[in-house]
Amino acid sequence: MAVLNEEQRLLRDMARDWADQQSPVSAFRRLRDSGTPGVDPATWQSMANMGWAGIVIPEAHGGSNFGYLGLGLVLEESARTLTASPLAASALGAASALVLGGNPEQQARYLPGIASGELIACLAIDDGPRHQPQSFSTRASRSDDGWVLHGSKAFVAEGGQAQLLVVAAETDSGPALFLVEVDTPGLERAARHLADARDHCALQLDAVVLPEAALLGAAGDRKLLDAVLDRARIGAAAEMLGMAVQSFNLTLDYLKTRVQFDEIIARFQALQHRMARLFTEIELLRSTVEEALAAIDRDDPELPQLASLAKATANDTLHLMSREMIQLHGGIGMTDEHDAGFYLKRARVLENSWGNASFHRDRYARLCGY
Amino acid sequence: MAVLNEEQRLLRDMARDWADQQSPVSAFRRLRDSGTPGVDPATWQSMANMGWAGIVIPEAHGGSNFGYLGLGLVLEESARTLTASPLAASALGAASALVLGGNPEQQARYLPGIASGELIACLAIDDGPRHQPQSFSTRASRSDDGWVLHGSKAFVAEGGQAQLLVVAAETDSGPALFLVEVDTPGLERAARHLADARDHCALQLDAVVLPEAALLGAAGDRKLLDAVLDRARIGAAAEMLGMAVQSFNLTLDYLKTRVQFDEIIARFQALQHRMARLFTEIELLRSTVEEALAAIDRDDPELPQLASLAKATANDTLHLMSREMIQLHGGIGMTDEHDAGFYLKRARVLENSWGNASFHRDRYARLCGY
Amino acid sequence: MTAQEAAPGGDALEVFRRDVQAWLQENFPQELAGQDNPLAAIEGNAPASPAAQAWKAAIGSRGWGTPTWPREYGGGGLDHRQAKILNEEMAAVGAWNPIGGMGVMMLGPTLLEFASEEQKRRHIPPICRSEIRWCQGYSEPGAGSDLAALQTRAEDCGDHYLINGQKTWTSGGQWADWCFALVRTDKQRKHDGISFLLIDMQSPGVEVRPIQLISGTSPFCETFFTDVRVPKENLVGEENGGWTIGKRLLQHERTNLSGGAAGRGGRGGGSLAKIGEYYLGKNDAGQLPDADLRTRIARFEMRQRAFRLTAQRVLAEARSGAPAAASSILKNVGAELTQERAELTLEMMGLNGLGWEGDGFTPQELMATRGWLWGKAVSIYGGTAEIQNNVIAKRILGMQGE
Amino acid sequence: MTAQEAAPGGDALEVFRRDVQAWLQENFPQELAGQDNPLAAIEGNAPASPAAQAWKAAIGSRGWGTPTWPREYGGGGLDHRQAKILNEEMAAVGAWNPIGGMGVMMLGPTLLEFASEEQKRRHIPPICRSEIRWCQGYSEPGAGSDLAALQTRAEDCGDHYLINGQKTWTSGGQWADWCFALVRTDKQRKHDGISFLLIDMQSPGVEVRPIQLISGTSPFCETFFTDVRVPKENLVGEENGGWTIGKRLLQHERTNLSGGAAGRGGRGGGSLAKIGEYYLGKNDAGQLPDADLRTRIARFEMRQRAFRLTAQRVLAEARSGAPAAASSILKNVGAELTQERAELTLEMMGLNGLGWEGDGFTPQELMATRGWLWGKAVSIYGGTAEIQNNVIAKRILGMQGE
Repeated sequence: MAVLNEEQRLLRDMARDWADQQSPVSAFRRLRDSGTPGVDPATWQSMANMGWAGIVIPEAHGGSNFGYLGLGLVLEESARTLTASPLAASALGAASALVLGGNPEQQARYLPGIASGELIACLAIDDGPRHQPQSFSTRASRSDDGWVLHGSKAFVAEGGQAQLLVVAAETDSGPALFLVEVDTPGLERAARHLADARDHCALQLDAVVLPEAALLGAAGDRKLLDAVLDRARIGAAAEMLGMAVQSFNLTLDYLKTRVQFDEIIARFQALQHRMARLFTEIELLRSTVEEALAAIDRDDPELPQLASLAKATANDTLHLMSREMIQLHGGIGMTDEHDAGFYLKRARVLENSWGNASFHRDRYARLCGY
Repeated sequence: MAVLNEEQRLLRDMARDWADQQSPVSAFRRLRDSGTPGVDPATWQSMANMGWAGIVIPEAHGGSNFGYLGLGLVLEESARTLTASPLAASALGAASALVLGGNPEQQARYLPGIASGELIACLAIDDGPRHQPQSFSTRASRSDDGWVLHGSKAFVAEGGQAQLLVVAAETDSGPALFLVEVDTPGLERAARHLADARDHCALQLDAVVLPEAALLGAAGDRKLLDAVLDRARIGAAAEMLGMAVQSFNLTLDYLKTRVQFDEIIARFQALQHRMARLFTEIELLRSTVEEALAAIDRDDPELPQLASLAKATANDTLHLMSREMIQLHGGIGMTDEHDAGFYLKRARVLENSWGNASFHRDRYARLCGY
Repeated sequence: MTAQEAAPGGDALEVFRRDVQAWLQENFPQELAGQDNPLAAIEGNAPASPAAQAWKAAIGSRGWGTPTWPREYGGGGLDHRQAKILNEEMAAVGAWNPIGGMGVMMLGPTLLEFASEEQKRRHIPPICRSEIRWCQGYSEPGAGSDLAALQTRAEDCGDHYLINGQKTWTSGGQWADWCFALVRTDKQRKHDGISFLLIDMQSPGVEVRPIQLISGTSPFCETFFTDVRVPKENLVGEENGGWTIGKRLLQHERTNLSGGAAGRGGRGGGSLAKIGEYYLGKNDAGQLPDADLRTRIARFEMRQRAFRLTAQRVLAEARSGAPAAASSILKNVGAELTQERAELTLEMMGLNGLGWEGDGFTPQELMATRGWLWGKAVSIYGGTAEIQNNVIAKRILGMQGE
Repeated sequence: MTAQEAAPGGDALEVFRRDVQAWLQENFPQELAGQDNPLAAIEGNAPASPAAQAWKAAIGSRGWGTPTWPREYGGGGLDHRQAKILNEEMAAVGAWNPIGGMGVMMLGPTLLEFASEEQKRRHIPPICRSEIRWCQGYSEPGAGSDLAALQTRAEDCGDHYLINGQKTWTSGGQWADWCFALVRTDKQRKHDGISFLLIDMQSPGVEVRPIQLISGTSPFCETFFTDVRVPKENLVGEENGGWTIGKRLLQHERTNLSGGAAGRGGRGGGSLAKIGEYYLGKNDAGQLPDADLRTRIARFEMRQRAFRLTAQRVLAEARSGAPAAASSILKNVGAELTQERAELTLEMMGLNGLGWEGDGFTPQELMATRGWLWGKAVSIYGGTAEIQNNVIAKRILGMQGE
């Protein structure tokens, strides 16, 4: 069970201040209005300067090896204000794939860049609009001195700004992860505009020829795939926790100022009890997220269950919270000039990433043997 | 869609007055305290005198052929005050089996007694504690001039007072229903005391020899079985509607009199909104029950869906209502001297009879082809 | 039964049916069959084709767009059975009723009940022909659920009022010719200081700004009134007596909204299970492979059916004179179903159901996203879900206390 | 960290552990190993075996039944790390703590904080040895959630109070030797007219009637006080100052209740999935054949895990000085889980899970019925779920207004 130590608390407070001051929601709004979804190099530079891109990367490769609980705190705080950055994709997702599955050459080649923020990398796993990692239609076949990939990927988060992709494909011996630089011949990217106005893209892989050195770990190593995915799931849950907290706080503030029937509506008991319930749900969510993050750091054999617990809880909680945020704001929350819609839209994108609640409940039950 | 005609409304009002005056909950309490669960011949005689035992039985056999919607109204009203009677078992369940599946001889032999209330009959379908009509472990084998039954039945409602049982058994050609008089050799009954303090019993069938004339309809006629079961399900839903209505009304009355914090607690908005929701659910339930009853009368091909809709809705609604009844009454509702516990206990017995909500949701989806 | 006996008997109805058939044959342009666009109310005015214009003119001049309204004010003068036949015959040839909007749904019935003879003769016939578009000037930034807190001021200037203030959520304000508005004519009293005014949107001093919603562009506006002159002949009912009129109009709105939800549920764009089959396939047992989702779809579809049965029951009971359950129930359950359906659809589509624009999405997927977001409003407008629950608790259940 | 450094170091703890082991070897009767009965609190006093009596006497005289209470009042005087070691070693040999009840959970901590030195010396040591059983005289028929509305009157008669009134839900009243009660010493003031009294249940004028619950016989009673004389030395704190003391005691109760739920969840009688497997079997995929039920079991078990993690986090944060989330949250979620678990169990057992008595049911099934019904109380006693939500909204979220 996770209790923050002094350093972790300092990191969280720093991230919180940074998000409030350097990356408030108004920054995301400007980005959205600018028409270049999801990319603000200056913000990412600022985050990288704080060392956040290297939190889970060994010191030998330029990181701080501070652990996933630490990175989770930063993800939570930066997502709280809807910071549009590749932190989850690059510093958590792709970095995890390299740390867990990379050989010394691969790590030495890519990790320092990821740690410094100069190299943006991301995961390209799902072939379709739903999370289905049991098998991939993207195929990798052996060639003379390496591999040839055919297929496509849908909705690669931060794929438009990435220079390195960690691509999942099916081989004869099972699933495998490949390091694919974006300028590799045969690879095409196309932007996909989702409701959250972030950077997503589709990939087309048309006879993409890769050297043997592009393979991460061994072909058919489902454990590696699962380990990487569980980290991505927990990272998304941490982001969702931050969003739920902020949605709750904005709603609470509104209820405390909005007057109807000559009364501050925070005094209406029906609303009080709904807020009490939401607060309770968010407290439960926090426990599952922090526990799952700590479980990565202590290499807990129950990590898969805890990852599914955190992601399913995050989905249910943020789903409810984002609906209640709109409803409790009334008309004003329906307008684009209010931030509520941003949280709602981003919530659903994360809910549908890395497995929805059904997926994770089913997985949890299977892992528990029923 | 069901709209009551004048005669149906008169019948309902009569049943309502009768229940309030002749069969209030205090009558059930006396019965419970008497230690002979579920049997009060005088009450049943009074109901039979009103003609309620013959509502769905043709006039030729002594009934009024008034239809299932009419019977449903009486079931609702009599269950509203927890009347302990074999109305659902005999006048709905067993009578339906004979009306739908009986040949002229069988009908002439049994229906007049059921219609007059002198003969109490009931259904004995499930072998175990859960509703599983897909197959039966009770077996019926052909003998020289009839059938031999082996097996057991669990929780036959009103089985202790019945003289005639409609027993489901598996034959070589599929399920079948048999008319078994309770004094048939090889049949043993044992009382089962459930929390609702009603009449339930278990049957043991040990080489019960029956003549050919004991078979209802044809062996393997699953449609007959389903049609009988759907009537029992809808009847249970009608009873549950009555219980939900009364639970709601008792709770509403309590909230309007209970004072805490110098305020009638009906004025607390959180309670108002919960009651508004419960009221809404009960209105929806009423629509599904009346529609399902009317669907029997008009021989609607969608009856199976509508039966599952009514029973699942009844289960969900009464489950919620019975929980809220206790919670909103606070401590007093936990005491045996208050009636709330009676409703809670009876609710769960009916929820677990003729298929729970999961069963009926699954069935509904299958009937709709998904 | 008495109402039926007073109306034309069975034979007369058959004659009427044949008249309708003949009239439709003559007046409904066959090329329009089935081309109704249910989203027109949200998406605003697409330019109508000549055929559509002709159809609108034909039905409008016959009064059959408002079939049960009195003939003297341009309505059809039909009874309910005739109106039903008209609906049936229109449906049979793929025709629909192009006469609608706030004038028909809300203002017309209200004017019929409260307006002066002169006001009826002036304002109702153009509504029956859909010549004049109306918008609703009710809500203000500080007066949402607490509508009676409205502050837009109408100052008595002898033969006219001078209007100053701001309205919001004026639906269709950017396209409207006229606005029916609640304004404050007495600052000292809350409910009893409100009047019901008809305002020409062309008047100097009226400014309209469309509101951008989370779902994109919208038919809603903010409307600003700066020293707008409104002749006193445009006051409906008594001065300071507008609250009663305004509330009655809201009842028409609520009935239409809940009926609308029932209708949407009815036509509903196919079953959710079909969408699920398309995106998830089926397993060997012929079921959706996601058992959790399958259960929730069944829950939804069963609840939707219970809702529709309730809507029908309420309608039938209202007709037969039995006590009707309240429209508040239908409003809330209808809103919940609309939103739940959208959430389930989106869940099945996965990230494809969150497409905003551009390549990679089917038109259905892009519409799913916008519809999902737009649908969040249905539990807010026309009285929030919370207000409906207050109404149920206080008016139906008597939980007010005292 | 500072607390740890002030306490005995690692070596001293190892010495302590060996002492505990030796002491248990000598004092815990091996035949009792694992025979703890968690339902004793509900079912009342079964006659204790000689071995159980010996074990209770031994641990009581050592003070280890109340390990962290001061030695001078009969406690163990241990720090938290030592208490943890004691727990571990007791668990290792199947021993448990027989010193409990309301005296330990609620009254003792309250007396330690508020009572006079004389009261502490008189009342705490018997609690540590479980010699005196206490019951709680708080609720009254008209004072449930609104506890401060209590009317039981304590009239000042010089050297004693004269008590008249009725208490309800006095848990264990029929077995109790003493009662700690809130009584009214000033009719004019609500909260400030309440005093905290210790009442000998043997006093003339005390009458106890057990309450029959929906689950059958119960440990709860109605207690009637008729001209009961209570010496003034039994007043804890100031006259009219009892509300503060009474509320603090309720905090101990709430902490114990939520901890209890976490504990119950923890030991919990095996997973729901196992019960499901027993009653429903498994399908070819090794899953429960009822997919809807399986989903709800997964939901339940995941929520239970989230709850346990939260209980641990709250405890750890409280220890490390970080802000702790409120006990109200744990109380509500714990109650919800207790009830949901019972409902799911019952659903899986079908009608077997509703057995009341007699043949045809396993003991587990009969216990499931009673436990299910009894469990309906956990969201009512110790502050209803509604009261906890009020507390969360007002104290934590600051939604009181003004």
